Amino acid sequence: MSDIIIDRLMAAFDRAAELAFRRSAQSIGRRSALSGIGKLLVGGALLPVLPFDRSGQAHAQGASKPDANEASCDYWRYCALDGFLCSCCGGSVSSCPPGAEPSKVTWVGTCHNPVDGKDYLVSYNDCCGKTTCGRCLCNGNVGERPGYRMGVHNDINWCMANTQSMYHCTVSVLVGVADKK
Amino acid sequence: MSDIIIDRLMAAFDRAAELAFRRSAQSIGRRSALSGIGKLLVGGALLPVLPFDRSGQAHAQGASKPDANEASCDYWRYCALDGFLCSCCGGSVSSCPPGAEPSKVTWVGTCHNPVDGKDYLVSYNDCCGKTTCGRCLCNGNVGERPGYRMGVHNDINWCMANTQSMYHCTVSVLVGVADKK
Amino acid sequence: MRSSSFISLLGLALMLRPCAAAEFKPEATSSSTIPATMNRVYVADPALPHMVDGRVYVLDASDLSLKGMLEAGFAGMMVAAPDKHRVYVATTFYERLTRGKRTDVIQVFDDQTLKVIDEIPILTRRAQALGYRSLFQRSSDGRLLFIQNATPATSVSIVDPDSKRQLEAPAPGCFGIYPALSTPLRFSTLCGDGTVGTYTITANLRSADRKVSGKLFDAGADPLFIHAEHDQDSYIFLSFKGKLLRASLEGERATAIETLDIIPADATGWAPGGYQPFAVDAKAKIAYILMHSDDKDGAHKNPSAEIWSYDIGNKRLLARSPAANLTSLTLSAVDPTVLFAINPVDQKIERLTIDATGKVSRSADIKLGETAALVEAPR
Amino acid sequence: MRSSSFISLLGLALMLRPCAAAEFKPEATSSSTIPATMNRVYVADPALPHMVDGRVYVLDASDLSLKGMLEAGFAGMMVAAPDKHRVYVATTFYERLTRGKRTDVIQVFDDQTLKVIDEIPILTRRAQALGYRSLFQRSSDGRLLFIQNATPATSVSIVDPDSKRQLEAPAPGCFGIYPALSTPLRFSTLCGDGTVGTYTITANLRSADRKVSGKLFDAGADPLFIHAEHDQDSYIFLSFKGKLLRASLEGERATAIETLDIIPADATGWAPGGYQPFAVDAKAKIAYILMHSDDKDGAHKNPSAEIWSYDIGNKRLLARSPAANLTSLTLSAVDPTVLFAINPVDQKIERLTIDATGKVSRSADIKLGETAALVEAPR
Repeated sequence: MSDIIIDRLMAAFDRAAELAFRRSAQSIGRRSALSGIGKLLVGGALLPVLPFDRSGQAHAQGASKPDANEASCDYWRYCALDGFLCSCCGGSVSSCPPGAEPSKVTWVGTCHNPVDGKDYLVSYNDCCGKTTCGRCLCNGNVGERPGYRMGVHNDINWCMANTQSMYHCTVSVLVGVADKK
Repeated sequence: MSDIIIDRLMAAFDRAAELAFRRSAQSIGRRSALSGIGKLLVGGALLPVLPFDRSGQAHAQGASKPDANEASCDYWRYCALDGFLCSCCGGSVSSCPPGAEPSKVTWVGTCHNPVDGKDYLVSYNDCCGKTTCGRCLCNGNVGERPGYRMGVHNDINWCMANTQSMYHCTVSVLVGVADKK
Repeated sequence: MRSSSFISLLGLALMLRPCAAAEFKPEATSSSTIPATMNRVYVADPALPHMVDGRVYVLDASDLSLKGMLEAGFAGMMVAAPDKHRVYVATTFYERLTRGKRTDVIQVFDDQTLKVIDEIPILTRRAQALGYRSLFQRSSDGRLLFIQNATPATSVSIVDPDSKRQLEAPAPGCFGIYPALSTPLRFSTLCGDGTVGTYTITANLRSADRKVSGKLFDAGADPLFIHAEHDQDSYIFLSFKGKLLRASLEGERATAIETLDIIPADATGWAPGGYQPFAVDAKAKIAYILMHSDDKDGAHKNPSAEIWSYDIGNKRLLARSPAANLTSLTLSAVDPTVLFAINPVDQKIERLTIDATGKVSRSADIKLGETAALVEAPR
Repeated sequence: MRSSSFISLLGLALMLRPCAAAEFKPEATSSSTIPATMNRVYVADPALPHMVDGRVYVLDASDLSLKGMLEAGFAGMMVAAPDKHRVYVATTFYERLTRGKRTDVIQVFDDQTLKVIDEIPILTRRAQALGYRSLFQRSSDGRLLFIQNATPATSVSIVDPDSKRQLEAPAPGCFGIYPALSTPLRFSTLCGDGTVGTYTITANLRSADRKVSGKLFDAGADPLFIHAEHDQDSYIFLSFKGKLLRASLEGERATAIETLDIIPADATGWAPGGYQPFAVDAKAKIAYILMHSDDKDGAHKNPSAEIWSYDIGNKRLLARSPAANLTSLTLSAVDPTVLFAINPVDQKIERLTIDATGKVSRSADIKLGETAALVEAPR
């Protein structure tokens, strides 16, 4: 199931890491080129990094379909979320509270949606640059692995690559349907 | 009872304040002269400021007569203590936890000791320079007054005059027997 | 290896991208903002167990849902400027969290993005105190900010947030700041000898002239709370024993207008209490007061058992309503039938509704905060 | 007015000094210190609800009484140096508490005064992670400190706290630091492809040579926890499914010595779990492991139901002891019959005693902390 995707991503991560190790001296300054094309490959997973003019829209969408369970740690999307739910902190299930910015890099979970029976890839973006929210602490660990598989590790501050790296809370963003093969 | 002392001290405080207001331009730099004689008049009350070589002694004395109630907010000395008990934080009823320094200025309470039936003047020294302890929060307000009677006000950080002014916890130091007249 | 090294993986990862693209649209993440039109409740929580990390919570007044928070640092103070869509937070930072160089600033937050958009350095003398309203105030025209200092000697910093010019006015033996309602360059302060000091500031912020009133209260026998309210032209103070002092702070010297005793003969032992123990409807001239029974020395911060509604104009007690465990109370600036309160016992923020007879009843609450002490509903 | 103005009151106040001087001796206040001889337990608590204000609690090992605390800042890491009477805390400060310039340092605390006596600036790349032991370590001779970095690309900073010289060794795809037990200039790290990378550092801290082992574990099918223990000459790792991997990290390349399955056939569904899920008595070669039943994907941090005592030398399970709600466990460095544990469910720190048969039972506890994750008893 999703293990296959994760394993393939991890293997790719390791290879890239090895490469990077060999040429670490030359590796500075390429991030801007990467983000320029609107994609960021992070911790082994590819996440769409959308221009901020779509943000309001995404939030309005979330607000118009409130999910009764999204303030509960048992909500299906949170299967690998370790942190404070942004939906308890002034944000929503996928939107950061005011003043906080989504993390540029994330960890990824694969969670089963009981409604449609599908498994989804969930990007857990930390929201960054404000003090820790402190409400609705959840600790899901499905598919979570130690930091040597960084892209699925959740005991670390994923605001680490943001200019303002203080951790505020965590959102759960659906970024793909898991390959069933 | 103790109100008389407090009132007299307060009147003196006000007169001193008025004086100071009139000559505030010349008032800088006298603190060292004051502390040089081993006394500090603070917030309207006179407190002995003892050389630190007596500190160990004072602590040892406290440790050899443990008081069963000193971790409880109901302990008689805490009648006007608003803060975290240092006796819950690695210190004792009158000694700061390791790394924290007693405040140079304090607020004063007048508390009734049920054992000997006397009223004591208690100096509530905040302990300063370490992060807030967070254990055993007490909120006694006997004789407490708003900040226009600063020497008996407890909703303020009494580490304010220390070089390192972070608040850690509060000790209760007996500095006098209240005049019964 | 820097994160830029991940670029080498880009082509490969595109290949691995999950399929089912036809039916699935990836979601986007974003940052929320608070609608300009939302009525706000601000709850200042010094978070005593972790004092370096105080915060001001921003709630939707309609349902008390949490909409965001402002960093308030160590013993921060807040005052909202709804007319400017700003919230000012005066606080202290240390170079190393809890040690090292002390820096005091006013952080200027945008009240929709909740981001810091400006910072005004101030003297490192501000009172690191519980965030009483009267310790951080604005002039009546909103142009100046007044900050209570204590070293423990007391003074007031007068700050122009636009030009960042500042003036320090000594205020020995006095505490609390009460801006004149009609004269932007004037404020008063309560003094321990029972007088009120009134300061008139020059327009260029060069100096402040101080005039002292006669003795308006007895700080020994029946002290005034430093929280104060006002009606349309006078300030209203409340004493520990339940007397309302109405005073004019508009002239060069403060004067008392009247004193009202809210405690009827059959209610001996009742007294006001809390950190923000009353609110006043300025138009209707009704005071809502947090009251507890069995009063004694040291009980002046006790949580409420009832809210009393007192008609200042007609000098009579309108209603007594059960309301347990409240220590701070404020009236909505946009709806005078709504109060907001802090319940520190259950760690809740409560919304209360006032009916036509002055009776108060709870209508909503949210579990929030640790040691919240000030609640404001300014817009 | 400055506080020096109080000087004018001195004469007056002496006059007012309370009488009864004959019978009453005023008390003095002071600062405590921790006796050098006290056996210490350190509990690292990131205080997640207020992450800027993490702390390391210092307890007396004999009765678990709290003796003091160290400031650990935002996602701080600690390692004790009992031989030097120091505790190192690597952490991050921001210029304005939660925003502005990031500064990463190692704070050097004296372990008796609990004061910061030195500060070592480090790269602003350290992993702001839960404080696992393997993310901040010392070389076997105590001369060097090793810090895990993540940006999220991973590397290790090698720091000489005396000279403050530093070296960064890239460690892509790898995490956790395991200093060689006999070679001070060598450490290893676990890698996502199942290998172990071993670094040999030049004495001048100019460079580090890396050699990769064969595949020693399967990070997909049965990952290793990054917490590791050691006996007298080898490291002991634990897998999610309950296998102990004994490996030598002493040579240029890591090698596996043996793999031991601690789960007997009649205990299906049991598995280890937690943040610091096991401790090893290096001399007796006995592992104490936090175990839960009904294991499934995602349960690897679950609190314990039992502690299992496993004899590594004789490859047999010695005892199973009930021990609810623990997620971190450590063995006293001075008394191998005593364990300390974190119980995050009841927010307690517990002391446990081991009897001659390997059975473990609770002997003391203290209510302490919010989200503690690492416990150490190094002296």
